[in-house]
This record gives sequence, C-alpha cells and structure tokens, in this order.
Amino acid sequence: MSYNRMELMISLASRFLEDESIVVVGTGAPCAAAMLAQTLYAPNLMIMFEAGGIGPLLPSMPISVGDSRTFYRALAASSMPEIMETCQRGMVDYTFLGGAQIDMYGNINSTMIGSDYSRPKVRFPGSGGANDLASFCWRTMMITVQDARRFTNKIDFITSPGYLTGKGAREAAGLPPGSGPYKVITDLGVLGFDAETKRMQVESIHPGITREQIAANTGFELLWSPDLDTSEPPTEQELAVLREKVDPYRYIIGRS
Amino acid sequence: MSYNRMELMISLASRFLEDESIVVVGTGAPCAAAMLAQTLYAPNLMIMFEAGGIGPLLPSMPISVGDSRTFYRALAASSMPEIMETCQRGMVDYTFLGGAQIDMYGNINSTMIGSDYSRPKVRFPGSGGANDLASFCWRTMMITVQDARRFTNKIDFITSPGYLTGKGAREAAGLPPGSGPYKVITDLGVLGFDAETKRMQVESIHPGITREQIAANTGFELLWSPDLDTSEPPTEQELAVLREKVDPYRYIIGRS
Amino acid sequence: MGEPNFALPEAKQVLYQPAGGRRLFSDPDADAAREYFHNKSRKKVDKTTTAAEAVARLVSDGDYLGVGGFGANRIPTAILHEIVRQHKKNLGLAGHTATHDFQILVAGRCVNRCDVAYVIGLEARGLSKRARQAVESGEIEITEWTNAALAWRYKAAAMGVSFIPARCMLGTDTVQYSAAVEMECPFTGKKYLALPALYPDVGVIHVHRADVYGNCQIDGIMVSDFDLARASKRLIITTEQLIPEEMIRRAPDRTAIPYYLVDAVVEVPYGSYPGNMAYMYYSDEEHLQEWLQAEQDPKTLADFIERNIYGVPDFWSYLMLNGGPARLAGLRHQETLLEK
Amino acid sequence: MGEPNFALPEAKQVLYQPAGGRRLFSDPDADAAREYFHNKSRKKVDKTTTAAEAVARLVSDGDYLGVGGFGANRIPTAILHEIVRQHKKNLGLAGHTATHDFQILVAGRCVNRCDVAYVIGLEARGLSKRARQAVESGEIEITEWTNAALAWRYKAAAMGVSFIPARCMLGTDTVQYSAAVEMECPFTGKKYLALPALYPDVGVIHVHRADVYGNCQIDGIMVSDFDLARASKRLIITTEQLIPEEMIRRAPDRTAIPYYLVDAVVEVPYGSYPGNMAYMYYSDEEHLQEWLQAEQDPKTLADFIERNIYGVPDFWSYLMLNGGPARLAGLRHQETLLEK
Repeated sequence: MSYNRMELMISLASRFLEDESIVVVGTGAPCAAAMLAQTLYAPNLMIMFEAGGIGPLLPSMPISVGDSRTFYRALAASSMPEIMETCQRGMVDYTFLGGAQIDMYGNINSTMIGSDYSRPKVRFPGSGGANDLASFCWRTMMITVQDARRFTNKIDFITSPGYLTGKGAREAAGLPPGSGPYKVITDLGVLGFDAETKRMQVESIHPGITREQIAANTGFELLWSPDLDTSEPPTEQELAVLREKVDPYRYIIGRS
Repeated sequence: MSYNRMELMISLASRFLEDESIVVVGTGAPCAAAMLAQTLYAPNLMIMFEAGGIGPLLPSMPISVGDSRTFYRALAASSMPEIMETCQRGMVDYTFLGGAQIDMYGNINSTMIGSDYSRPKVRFPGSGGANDLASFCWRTMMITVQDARRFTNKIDFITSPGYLTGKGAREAAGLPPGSGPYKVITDLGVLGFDAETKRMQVESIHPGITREQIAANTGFELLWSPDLDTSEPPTEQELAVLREKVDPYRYIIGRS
Repeated sequence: MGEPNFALPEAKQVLYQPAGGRRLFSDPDADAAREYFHNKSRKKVDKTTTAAEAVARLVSDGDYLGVGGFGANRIPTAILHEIVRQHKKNLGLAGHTATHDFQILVAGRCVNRCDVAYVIGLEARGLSKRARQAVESGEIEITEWTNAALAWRYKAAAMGVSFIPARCMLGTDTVQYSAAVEMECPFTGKKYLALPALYPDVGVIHVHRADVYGNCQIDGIMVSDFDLARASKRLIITTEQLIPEEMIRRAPDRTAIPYYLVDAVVEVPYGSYPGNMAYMYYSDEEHLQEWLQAEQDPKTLADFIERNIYGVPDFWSYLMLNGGPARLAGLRHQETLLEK
Repeated sequence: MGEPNFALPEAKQVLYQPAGGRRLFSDPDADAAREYFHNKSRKKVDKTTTAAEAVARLVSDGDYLGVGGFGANRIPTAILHEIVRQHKKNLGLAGHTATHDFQILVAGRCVNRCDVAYVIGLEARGLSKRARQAVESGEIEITEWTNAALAWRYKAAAMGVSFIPARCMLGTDTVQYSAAVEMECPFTGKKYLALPALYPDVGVIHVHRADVYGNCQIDGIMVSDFDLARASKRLIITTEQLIPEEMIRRAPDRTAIPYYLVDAVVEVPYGSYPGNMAYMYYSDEEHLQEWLQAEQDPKTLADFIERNIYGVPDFWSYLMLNGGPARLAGLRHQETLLEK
C-alpha cells in the first residue's frame, strides 16, 4: 500500500506514545500522531493543548491550539497557566515541537534567521509555548523534513532548549533534570539522542533511504545507533485510520 | 433609647465605612457593622470574606468566614488566594481584626500569652488571615472592649502588624506603604492614630465615660486628639436595623 | 502620554536572610516533587473505594497531610475519622484554618507537627480545649504561618516552583516563628518574603460531584483546594455523589480537579457533616457544641470519641448515631433557608 | 515511615544576574500598581457604553495593551478595530500568542513595542506578511518571552507581587533577548528565572456574558484572562450578551471577572469574529485567508483595511460587509458541528 512521507512520519511518531501517558500537542502532524495513537495504540493517552484543553474527544483537527475543538467534550477546559504549571510540575510525559533549525543536541530555532537579532533576515513567530514545553516536559519530540539547512550546528537562535551543549548542560542551566529531546522523526529516518554525549543519533532509516542520503541531508556529524534499524512503514491500519478518521480532509497528510 | 456597649461599638464602626469601598470582614461584630453600614450609609459597600465570598446578600450572620452564607447570592464565589491577592494588589480598603492584646502602635496579638513561645501560658488560634489583611488592606479597624491588660505595650507576640515601632517602620519592614491601623473602637471611646508618631490617640469619648476611665484602662500613655469629641450614640434607626435586621437572634449584640 | 522606560537591574549581590528559626516540615524542592509526579500513575481507571481502604493504602504514619475545605465547611470528615480509627501517628498537618478537622485529628492524637495559620479555635463557636492543650503542652510542634502564606505555599507547589514571594508576615513575630526567608525583588530592590513550596504527602478533599476516575466538580467557594489538589503527591477525594463521566464532559469548564491528580474516590453522602456543604446542608451546630463540651474533661472526651469514631464501623453509622435522616433533613432545610 | 527534617538555609549572599539585555516595557513595581488600584473606582454603576467611547476614554497613545483570548479565539475584535479606527499610536503589546489581534493592530501601525511570545504567525493558517515586515523592519521593538512567561508575568501582577520565579527560558537565546533575571531559590539553592510582573495600562477581554456592572462569565478555556483581568489597570469588556445581575448571583462560582475590575462594558454580538467563540460560532477561515492574501501587497492591504475598518462606522457594519446573518449562521452551525 503506498503512502507519502507525512503519513510515514505521523505513523512512526504515533508508535512512540505510550498508553496512559500525557502529551501536550500543537496543531498539525503532532495532533494527528496523538489522535492516531489514541485510536490504535494508546486509548488512554491524554491529550492537552497549551491554551487549556484537557482530554477532548477531538471531532476534527483543530486549526488553533486554543480553538473550541481542543476542549470539545473535554475532561477539563482549563487555562494556559494550568497547562504550563502541570508541565512545570512534572506531570506531562511528551510534547512535540517544530522549528526552522535544529542542532545536534536537539536545540531548536523558531525565532529568526540571520546574524543580527535586531535586523533578522527572516523573523518567525518565536517561542510561543515551545520553550516552556521543551523545558518542562519529560520527552520532547519533533516531526520535520530533514535537510542540511535545517539540521545544522550553525543555528542562528536557540529558541527552545535541547541538550544545549551536551550532557549535564540542561541541569547546569537550571532546567529540570531528566527532561529533554527524545525522538526526531524526519522524512529520512528516526533519530534519537546518545545517552552519553546527548548527540543526535540515527536509530532507523526509512525504506528506500540510504545512510548516505541521511548524512548528506544533515549539516553536522551524526552518530549511528549500534543496532541501526530500518523503519517499519505505516501499516494498512494506520493509513486507514489516518485517512478516514484522523484527517479525512487531508489538511496535514495532503501537505507532502 | 437604651443600648448596650456592643450596639454602640457596632454603630460607631458602621459610620466609618465609606460607600463604594471594599471591606474584608470576619464573623461577629465586624460583619454586623458592615451589614449595618450597607443598610444605612453605604449601600454599595462591597463585603468580602477571606475564604472566597464576594458581595453576598447575607441572609443571616455567618458562623464561619467560609460558610455558605458568605457567598449566598453573591457576585462571586471565589477562593482564598483570590481574596488575599485582591488585598495584596491594593484593591481592598478596609478590614477588621480582633485580638487579645494591642499596643500603642496598633500591633495586635492573637497568637499566645506568656514569655516562652514553646510553653505558652495561653495559646490562641494564631494569625489565620489577620496578619495578611493587616499587611495588605489600606485601613485596619478593631472592635474591642478596652482594659489595661488588653491595651499594653508589653505585648507578648506581634501576630499582625500595626505601625510596628512607629512612623516608617512598616515601609522599612517591606510592608506596602500607605496601609495600616485606622480606628480602634472600644466600649470607652474611639481611638485613631497620630499622623506623625503613629501612636494611638483618643478621638472621641463615649457618653458617660471620663478621660480618666480611658487612661486607667490603657496600659500605655495615650495621645489625645486636639479636637477631642464625645461619641455620637447609636441612633434609633441604627438600633432598629441592628436588632430587627442584622442580628435578630442577638448572637452578637446579646454578648454584652 | 509618553512611553516610559524601565531600566534593567544591574547584576548585584543580595542577602538571603532566614526570617524565622522554626522547622520546615516538608521538602520544598520542585525537582524531588517532579520525580514523584514523573512516576505517579496517569491510569484512567475506576478509583472508587472505601474510606478504610483509601486510608490504609494512602496514609502512612509520619505523612504530611493537607485537608481541603475550610475548618467546618466542605471538609472530608469520613477520611479524618478513618485516620483516627486506624490510629495513624506522627502526622504533619497544614493548619490552614483547621478547625473541626484539627479537632478530630488531635482527639485521636494523630498529629505531632503543624504549620499553623489558624488552629484551636472553631471561629465564632469558641475554642477547643483539647486542641489548645495539645498545642500548649508541646505535644504538637508548631511553625507559624498565615492563611495567605499557606495558600501561596500550596500555589508554589502547584506551579512546580520551590518558592514564591509574598508581602505578608514582614515585621512581625509571626515571621520570626516561621521558616520563611527575607529577600529582595530582582527588579525593584524592594523587600519580599520568600515562602517555601508546600507539597503534602497526602491531600484529602471533599467535593460535590466526581466520576469514578476522579474528575471533580465543586460548587461555591474553592478556598485553597484548587492548589492543594495539584500540590499533593497523593490525593484522596470524597464526594457527595458519583456522576457519570458524561456529566463531566458536558461542562468541562466546571472540572476543578482532573482525574490524573487523584488516587482514590470515595462516595460519602453528607461527607462534610457536621460541617457545612454549600447548597446541600448546613453545619450541625448542636453536634459541634456537644463536641466542644465533651472536651471539658478527658474522660468525657474519650467516651465521646469512643462512641462516635472508634465505636462505629463507618461514617454512615456516625450519621445515624447523631440523628440520621431527620437531623440531616433539618440541616438541608437550614442550608436552603426553608428553616432558620 | 520516619519523619524527615529539612534544614533551614543559612543567611547568604547570592548573585542576581540579568539574563537578558532587552528593554522592560512596563513597570513591575507592585507599590506603584497598589497606588493606582487604591484610587481605582469601586463604584457599582452601569458601565455599558460603545466601543468608540470606551477606546476614546480608556486607551491613550503610548499605553501598554493586554488582549484577552488566544490569537483568533475569543478576541475583542470590535475594540481592536476601534483602536485602529481612532489611529492610536505607540502602543505596547503583550504578544502572548497574538495572531489575528496582532495582525489588526499592525495593519493600523498602532504598535511600536511588543513583549513577544508568539506573533506574526496565525498558527496553522500561515504567516502574516505585514506583521513579519513590521517586526523585521524594526518598526516594532521586541523583547523575547514565552507563553508561560507572559502568563506568569500577568499572574505576578494579579497576585500583587513585582516578580515570580519560573524554570523556563533558562539556557537559551530566548532568555538572552528577554528582560528576566537569573537568581536562586532561597530554600534549595537551585537556579531560577525571575520574571517581572506585567501590569498592562489597558486590558481588553471578550466574554460570553456580563451584567451592566461588569461581572463576567466565560465558557470553555480561560487562557490567561483570569490573571490579565486582575493585572490590568484599566479593563474593557466586550460581551456577546448583557445579562441581568440576577443571573450572576444565581451562579456566583461562574463569575470569572468581578465588576470592580471593569471600566467599560460593551455589548458586541459576534464580538470575536472572525475569531472563534466557544459554543457559539467557529472562526471564519475564508475571511482570515482573505486578510492574509490582502497583505501580499501594501496597496491591497490598504484597500482591505480601508474597506473593513476605516470605511465602516462600527463592528456591526463590518459583520454585514462580510456575509452578515447568512455567514454567521454558517459559523454557528460549524461550531456546533451541524455543518463540517
């Protein structure tokens, strides 16, 4: 059964979300991955949205993390401080971030491109809640296309903390111990982080993708997992749920 | 028309509450004074209770500052933090405190009698919200019987701040400027605080009470207002409202 | 109107000065709490149980307790009785206007340390002789706070930070017998009091409605229970009524406590008795006076506690012992102003 | 279980280190705010008025603005349009996920400084070319924060303290372009970020229901409006519907904003359009796309703003111009899932 890269990334992401855990998601692919996981793998995965939605029965893909879909028939319609404080308190297991650049320690830039802050080449929206979620949630994930411009150590601005400069750096900076980047799911493979160096490490390569392609599309030197694997493609079941239930209008899976 | 000392004190207290101001009260005489003021002088006086009640239509005297009477048909049923933060923010004009001892700077003891904290002669409930209200509200009032044991500079424990050691002491301690004790209404007279020294000063003497009696019933040297006055006794209207509407079961006015 | 400019502070050395020498009874460290919450189950399962089972499983000797409601209003009486019945010992307690709740626990000699804002008194009802004796004798070790201070200590914990600044207590003896620290604001240089986060080992809260998972609705004032529920490592809920999850989902903005905070749900009709439950029943002032009277003599108190707590198997028996349906009907009518 | 002991900290010197070099756009001093609130009227009077009068009276050039809701959800569109229509200038803004609200204000060139957590983007809808240009060009001066940081800066102000500790932003460039200060916890010695209280000169919030005095009810998520309402020196409320005070008193635990915080109440049905209003109407995605398209060229944007804001006398005319009753019915049906 054929699938596109967005369907692949969402399916892979959904498999990392354990049942009976709590995830804060945004709009788009992360929300789709969480909805897919709820349907197939983690019926009691609890979805939160940063503006206050807790445990909704999502009738459709929200267009904003604060729109009424995010608390439709929810267990609670709370507030921004309530969600952020639940994260800071240590109750939230997963979150997903996006960004324009990511470095080998999983630091993410969603603020600006350029060398002069006061006159950026390109200005992006900024942190929003990303820095907060990356600081507080136990495991941070990212779903992104992979290329050498995006995966670079010449990151123009660290908006949200990954492992900063390596092992122990988060703790030294005052961030809560034990939290940090977990998986980066791209159109080429699945990347994790080496326990010792906290550097990005390839864990699986997607079908039809070569090691060379991944290296060529990464602006820094990658580590390779000793038990490097080939990514399991989306199952028919995953694709069916994605296409019929999660995203019937192809808002997200239609993007690639 | 005859009246007792409790009716006198409550009536006098009620006249100090300006309309369109906000007061945090406890149970008993202060609540009665606020209800009397609402009926006769300050229809838009807003009553708050520290556990969360805001602007109730009090059906009767509450027995607890957290019982359901304190938010009966209220404008808001909120929370302890909401009330305390409204006070700390500077939105609350008046409050009433009680206590076992008060000194010439209006510092109040509601914690213990004795010289050894760890083995008190008598232990009282403690601050409750009193210290908070005395720290935050603009004008603190007290309704109390007056005697030399109660009005003393040998105060065993300063639970709630008056002017501490005199002018500027509250500010030096870090308390919000411009707040502090306002009136002490006793069974002998009405006492205020001298603007310069922040010491207690007699402003009016109740009918039939002598200057000597007040001095004799005070353990420290009192100042006497240049325009010392005789207290205006309760009006028939005040007594009627107190006895028929505010406290028909004489819970409070029956005490003296 | 012009546009003001507020200069940033320079880097500077400041003094942190402990303002009180008393003992801190619980760990304010947010990372220790995060580790606990990291491992706390998020299972959305039926958590209904009995008061006896909940107390046996979730309350250990030495634990620090936070009790919801306000003294004799919306208090979890059934759990407090059960703690006495099971002879729990050396408990710490947040004395955040602890009135009848404190009275119950000291009757059972369950408490050996207390962060005091307000104890001993029962507000307009008078003072508890037994509670006063327990504090005066040194049976219970005390650290002084205020109602706002304890409310904010819960809030700091609920926020996931180890301290929070406040402007109360300053300049008084209250602060000298606390465990707070004087510091200054990094932006204004003004003096502030730092309050340590308070994470109770066990929180106990009585609510109007809950589903079997622990999603709770509370009517009327919240007092400090929003933050207490979030600050508590383990949380026991008693509820007037169990409701279907569907009713929670129909009004999600009424959910005060979400299920993942909750470890046990016990359905206890009239669960705040002899306290007040807003919109449902008023406090039983006669019974509370009976209790205060019994305390006048240790023997009569022992008999009273034997009869009302040790001698009854559960909370329902306690209700029946004290007037049962007829009495409760009277309290309902008082609350709804059908009777004065 | 034994009873733990937590040693009190010693007195010690600590370093307050400004973590970011950017400008603070508002005064965090709690005493200055207390002085303002001391003099703020507590009059419980009919505060209903028009958007035009409220903006003319309560918003001055140079003021710092806090906008309620969340970007394109429960936003006070009528007031934002009126601020543009009245050519207010040099406003400061809290960019706490400011999406369509930011887009409106920059279209009118009303803003010259912004505390940014999230601006320029409209979430899944794409980026605003005009907003991006306003920031990239330096037309708007920026200080960086995060959504939580701005939410907590409101909370500090609402609590009446000049700062509040947090654990976000640490270690990143975000903090280096902020105005926060690094400090340590007085109890644990761990590193914290001190955030300055944020007291907007004017807060603007759209609610579901309000009475003429300003007592407000909000359905669904509160976002940060509970704290924004309390932090704001002046507060403008727009409401879908005016309700009698009696309805407020029947459900006092639903009052999110009490009257004494409020300076003006404007009844604006569909007041969040083209944004979403929970339980009432969904966002008008076509109109929002039209707006994003118009921004591709300054001329088309000028025409678009002329037609939709300067060219209409009030908000109702704007609604009529964009489909009126038929369009609004469609959005109602979308919100209630009668239409997909």
